[in-house]
Amino acid sequence: MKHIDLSKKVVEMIGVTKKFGDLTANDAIGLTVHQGEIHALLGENGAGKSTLMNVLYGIYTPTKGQIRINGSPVEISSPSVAISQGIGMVHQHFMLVKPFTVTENIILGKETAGCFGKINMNQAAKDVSKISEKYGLQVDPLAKVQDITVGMEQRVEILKALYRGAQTLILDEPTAVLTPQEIKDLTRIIKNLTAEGKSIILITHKLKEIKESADYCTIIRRGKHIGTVQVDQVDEQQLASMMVGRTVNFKVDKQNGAKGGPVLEISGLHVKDNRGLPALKGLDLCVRAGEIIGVAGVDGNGQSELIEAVTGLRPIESGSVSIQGKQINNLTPRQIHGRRVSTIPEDRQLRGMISEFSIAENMILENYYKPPFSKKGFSQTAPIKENAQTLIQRFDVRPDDPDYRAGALSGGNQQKMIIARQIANNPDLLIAAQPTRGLDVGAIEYVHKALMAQRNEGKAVLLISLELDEIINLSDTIAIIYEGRIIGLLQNGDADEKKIGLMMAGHVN
Amino acid sequence: MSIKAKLTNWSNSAKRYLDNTFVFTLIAIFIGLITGAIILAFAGFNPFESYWAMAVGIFSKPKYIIYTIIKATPIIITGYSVAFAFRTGLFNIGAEGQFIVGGIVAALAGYFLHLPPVIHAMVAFALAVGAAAAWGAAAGYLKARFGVHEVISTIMLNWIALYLSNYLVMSPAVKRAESEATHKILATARIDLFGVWKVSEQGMAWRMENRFFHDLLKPDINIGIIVAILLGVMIFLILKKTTLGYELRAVGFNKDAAENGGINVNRSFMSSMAIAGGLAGAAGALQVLGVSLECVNLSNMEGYGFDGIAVALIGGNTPAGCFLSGLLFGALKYGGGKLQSMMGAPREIISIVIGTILFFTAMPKLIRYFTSRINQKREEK
Amino acid sequence: GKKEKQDPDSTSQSGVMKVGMVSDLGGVMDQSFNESAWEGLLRAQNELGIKIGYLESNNNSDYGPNLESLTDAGNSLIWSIGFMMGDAALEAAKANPEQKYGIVDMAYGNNTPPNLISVLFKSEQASFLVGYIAGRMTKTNKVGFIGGIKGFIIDSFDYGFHAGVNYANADVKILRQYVESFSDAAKGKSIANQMYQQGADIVFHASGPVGDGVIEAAKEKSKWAIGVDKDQNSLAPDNVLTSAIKRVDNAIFNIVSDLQKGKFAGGATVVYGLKEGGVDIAPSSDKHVPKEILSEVAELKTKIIRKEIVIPYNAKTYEKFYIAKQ
Amino acid sequence: MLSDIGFILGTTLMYATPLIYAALGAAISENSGVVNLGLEGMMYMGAFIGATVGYYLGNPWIAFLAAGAVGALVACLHGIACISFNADHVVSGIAINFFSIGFALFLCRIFFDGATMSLSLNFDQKMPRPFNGAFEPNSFGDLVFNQYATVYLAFILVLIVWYLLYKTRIGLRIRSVGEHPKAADTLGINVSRVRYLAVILSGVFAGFGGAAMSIAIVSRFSPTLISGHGFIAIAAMIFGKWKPQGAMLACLLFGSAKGFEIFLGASGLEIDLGIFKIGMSSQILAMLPYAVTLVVLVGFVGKAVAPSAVGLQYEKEA
Ligand SMILES: Nc1ncnc2c1ncn2[C@@H]1O[C@H](COP(=O)(O)OP(=O)(O)OP(=O)(O)O)[C@@H](O)[C@H]1O
Ligand SMILES: Nc1ncnc2c1ncn2[C@@H]1O[C@H](COP(=O)(O)OP(=O)(O)OP(=O)(O)O)[C@@H](O)[C@H]1O
Ligand SMILES: [Mg+2]
Ligand SMILES: [Mg+2]
Repeated sequence: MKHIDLSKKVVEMIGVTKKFGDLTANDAIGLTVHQGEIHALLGENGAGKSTLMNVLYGIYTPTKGQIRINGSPVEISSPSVAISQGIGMVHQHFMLVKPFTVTENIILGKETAGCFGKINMNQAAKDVSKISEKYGLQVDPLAKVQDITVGMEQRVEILKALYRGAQTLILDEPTAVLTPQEIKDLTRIIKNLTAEGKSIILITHKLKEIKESADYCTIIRRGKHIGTVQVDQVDEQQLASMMVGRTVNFKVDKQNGAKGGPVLEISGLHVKDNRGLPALKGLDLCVRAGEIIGVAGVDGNGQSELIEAVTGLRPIESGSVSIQGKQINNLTPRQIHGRRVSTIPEDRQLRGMISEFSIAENMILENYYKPPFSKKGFSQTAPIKENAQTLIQRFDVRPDDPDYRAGALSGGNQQKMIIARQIANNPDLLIAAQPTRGLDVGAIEYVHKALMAQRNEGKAVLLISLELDEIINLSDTIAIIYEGRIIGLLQNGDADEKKIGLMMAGHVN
Repeated sequence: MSIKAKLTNWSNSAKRYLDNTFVFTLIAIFIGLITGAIILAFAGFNPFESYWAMAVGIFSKPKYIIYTIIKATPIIITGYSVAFAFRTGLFNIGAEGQFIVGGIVAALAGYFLHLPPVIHAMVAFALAVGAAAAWGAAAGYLKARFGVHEVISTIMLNWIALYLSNYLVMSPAVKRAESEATHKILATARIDLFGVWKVSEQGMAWRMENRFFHDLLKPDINIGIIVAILLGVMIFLILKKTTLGYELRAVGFNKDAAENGGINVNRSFMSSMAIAGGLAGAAGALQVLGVSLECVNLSNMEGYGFDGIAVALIGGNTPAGCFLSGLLFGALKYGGGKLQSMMGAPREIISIVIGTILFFTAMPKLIRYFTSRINQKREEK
Repeated sequence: GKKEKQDPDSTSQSGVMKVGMVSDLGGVMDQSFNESAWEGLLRAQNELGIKIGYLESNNNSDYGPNLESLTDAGNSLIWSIGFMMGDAALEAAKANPEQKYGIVDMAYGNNTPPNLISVLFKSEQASFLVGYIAGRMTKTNKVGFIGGIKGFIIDSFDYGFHAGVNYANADVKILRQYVESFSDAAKGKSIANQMYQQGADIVFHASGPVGDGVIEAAKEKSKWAIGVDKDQNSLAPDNVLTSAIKRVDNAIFNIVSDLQKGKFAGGATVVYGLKEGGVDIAPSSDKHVPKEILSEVAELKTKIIRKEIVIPYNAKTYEKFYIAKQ
Repeated sequence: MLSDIGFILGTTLMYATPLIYAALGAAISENSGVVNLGLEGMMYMGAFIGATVGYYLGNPWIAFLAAGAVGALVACLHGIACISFNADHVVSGIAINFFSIGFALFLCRIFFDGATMSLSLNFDQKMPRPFNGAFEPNSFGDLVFNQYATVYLAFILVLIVWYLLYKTRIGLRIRSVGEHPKAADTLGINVSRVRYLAVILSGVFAGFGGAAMSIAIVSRFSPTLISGHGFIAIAAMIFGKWKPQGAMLACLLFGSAKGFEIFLGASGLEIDLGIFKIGMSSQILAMLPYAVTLVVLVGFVGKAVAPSAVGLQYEKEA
């Protein structure tokens, strides 16, 4: 807390209310940030954290309330105003133009142009390198954003704010997609920034991170301000219960089930990525019945391609993938479902659901053509609805209305809907890719229990996640993926974060 | 031209459909007519008289209504074609060409085949629909197999269809002497009602005695509109009640998720374009079997497919919507002629009115803005 | 303009005769034969004091309803302009035996109903004359013919022109190409360009608005073009040598005028050739065509009128003509 | 032989020019995220206004600019609908086609005494041909390069648009709002303003394209002068993968296929393959440009990716 200057209130939000139609996303919330402070914002999914920050950044205009910057009231009517007030924001969903280079993304909107409006790209790239060095945020200024890792994307986002001279930096769930090393780097960067007198508002669901880096924490529940605490005076359990209004159980029960025979066997798998470059280079992996294998690794080491190859979405160049001893190389996704493989896809909105469909329609995405949902080519409304009702009950999807549009569900409930559908298929192998990305602790708890239940029922589970805690908590065996190969297997007992972290960076032993 | 974009738009409007879209469309029609009136007035025609002439010209006699329906039938169905493709994530600019293919195949089958009545008509219709479905599926195949955007392929296929049809029409075996058209289809293939009888001596004699029916029989009354209704119901059922419809809609909304769910996306593109093509082909076939009884050497596109786009869009891409907007369209086009013959006003007014209607149906937000302003004013009073 | 405005019920009350026309796809003001027909009606309006009106067609399915609309509007005579309307006009005439109709460019022979008069133009005669002029005036011994879309109407221009060129000078080579369009002016221009490039110095077109492109090419290359249907010299006064014109206006005026006098030759096909003043070369021809050639043309006209020369109008008759000449 | 090649190249340029203008317009608009299916109507209006202003004022350049201006005006309508009032881009574009085609014909009747064709410009009041007389008549150079100024301008504009889109500040902004409007918005870029600029520019180009037809290729407006050019230009733009230079190549391909078609059409309507002869009817030849386009797409052009936000409305605050 040594950098905090309590006399300088850089941001004050007073009684900020934001309504979307009838929904009150923020209800008279107050927030004060001092210079040099790291202020955490904590709350369940949909509590209103992002909304509050979007108000501060001028994306939303508040329905009521006042904002003061450095003591004087300002009306932040647009992001430009926020930028000019020294506020920078890294959004929960990155605001990057994928086909643009890192430099183009950073200078966008603040380009210096010569005659005929020409941008001197070389000069701009040099400027970017300069500030990236200054803050220790390594990026490749000329790389296209679509080709860089998530970690680098994040650094680009932070650089965008710093390039505009941000004094207060809002980070909306910055660690949700990072590896442990990257998280550590980020924490270091954040501390450096506060040492320079900048203030940080940090939104995160990870209590551990709040404990590690934040000075103050404001808790929001259902749009209401619950309280602001000094972080070193509370523990994680207290924070959690303030957030959800009840006590939360972090540990998952792991029974010692009996392991069965191999369900998924992969050997010597070679697969290319979207650009035609090798992504998997001879990957071997075996998942047995009754166990969870957790694949840990830095994003972009072939995880996505692995899932796609196994589920039939990506052609296999060589090697073999077998289910229950039978090869499934290059079968269609439907044939692979037929082999009792279910997948919780990595990007739920892109691959897991059809937003415009109702919950009921989404619940039959793999089975719509089978009886009882279809007879003689006609969809059967009653069984479809019944199926949805059963699953909604069993997996506690809210609201419990089968006709509700899936796109209108909260992220957590969307995920529950997908998990419900996949588990209802009663698979031998369940592939769960990033199953808790962006979910709050309550929802995470739910998902973890569901995965564990599958294992305990004697199913094989392949878990692919960037959340190391999740991998460690759930897996029987941890497989570390690096540059398209599994470079090591660790039994749950002898895996610790440090060891895994090193292997993820390619260090074997 | 992202279809996903279109679909999102569409689903947004679908959400509003029940409460407001119909009302918005009515308001848009109103604004369209007002715009037409202003332009008429500007050009020195009395708008009231003009619209009155149009209304009289459309509604004052039963035969006028029949003419309107006949005019509307093909564009209702090409409207379905475009709407169906839209609903499954594809933009079918190719209804024009598919219409032409359906028409020429119907004309050939109607003349060269020799079959009993009814069966002949059904066979000719089926062949035409099949050929046009294949024509549509070609675009689907090019998209599925080679990633060719259906907007490009269908535009190109339109022109190819036009010249192919002309080639066939003008080939010696097909061309009727002293004309630039195919042989008239045989009586067995015709789907018009009383078509042969009404011009026979007997028929004429009867008509001269029954003046009311004489008048009524002047338009080429045919079963097209009934087929259009059946096709509308069929599309509704396909989309809403069948497994195929589920599949096609799923691909239309989110093809990645559909693929992940095991749906064959490429096959889906082809089925969807085949159905859309078949529909447009059906429109062409009905036109030939029921109205023109021949295909002529075309010097340019006739616009059935392009009108279909407007019909589909005004109709909110639903079958019922297409049916109503197609009728409106038919009435405006037919009435536009009356405007010219009775008032001497140029019939381009009708294009302007249709354009304006379409323009304002695209902007529910603007209409909502106006209506809320009006409501406010009312409350203030 | 307002002057065309019509009151549907006025005929019987005022006793003024009304005549209407339905145009084909080109529209009334197509600067071609639809417009020529309309000019005939305008002349009738001015000189005979009748009322006139028109209806345009957007596609082939408009013909029938349009004819019906004019029938209901109480016209004494309704014109259909162009062979495309052949079926529709016939059907309307049969369905409305009391209503008089006329059609341009279409004949039904013995099947012509008594309330329908059909008018044919011997376009081949005018084409023959312009062909003759082209054959006499070419310096390169190469001329061109550009047709819109092949068909029997354009054939009469095509073969008439061929015959004329050949008659003037059998050594002249004739380039021939079809545009497959009546609208693609750019294509007409390219084809003409190619013909000029290949050495043709005179190109005759029978291709509607595509001809704009042909005449444009003539202007750019300073060559000759020959216009069609109307006197097209005004489009390019220095480059349109002559035009094969079709006096649809005369035919229409004459028949309307007869009708006013109570004469109506229904059930017959009236042929408008050189003799009847139905076709001719454009009056502006004397601007560029030398006097002696014009007098040769005048002689030819007499011969044609006397049937000493019979002009071919399709492949078959052309062959015969060719043989006869040998 | 050489002169045949010259003829085909010359025809290619002539045919491609109006398409290039419109395709450039399509590229700018779509790069900013707005689908513009109204190009056909804008070309129509441009062709009409170009010919009319040219006829009455006698200056081709004023006519050309007026055509651009009227294109911009129509495009403004599209902008108001799509950008300010969240209209569906496709619907608005199709509406604009109906509207402008009707309106152009309507105005034409007013200006030209009831006719739907304008009167011809004087030959010396058309677009100039900068290299007229620089080459022997009918020589290769003459056939290829003796083109109207609009042809050269089209290629210069391709270069300018390429520069604008990929080298300048406003280009970066146009592309950013087409890819990720929200990202641009969070950086203080006025998404609506940039999109208006792009859409209006696309209208200007479409207007130019129309005028390139009515005051250069021919010298008057007629109702069938623009028939499907706008749509072919959109196809060319997609074919060219949303890039101005790609769109230009697609237009040239299309134009050269037309050139070939006409060339083959003159050479006796028969192709002698040694063993047997194929009679090439002119209808079959007329399919050539369209078939070639499809074949090239299938054979040589990979999948193209549209700007991510194309066709999507951007609402600042839901
Ligand atoms: N643009 C919007 N229109 C309508 N409702 C919205 C909008 N943005 C957010 N909401 C609603 O406001 C509430 C608060 O959302 P917000 O995104 O601020 O939550 P959050 O705390 O950031 O959640 P998460 O942890 O999932 O990111 C939610 O119920 C959400 O559905
Ligand atoms: N959103 C926009 N829409 C349209 N044109 C724009 C937009 N932004 C900038 N321009 C054009 O670019 C030129 C430069 O504008 P800008 O406001 O970026 O300059 P600046 O204020 O000097 O730059 P900076 O934002 O880096 O301070 C302006 O003259 C304007 O014409
Ligand atoms: Mg959030
Ligand atoms: Mg600025």
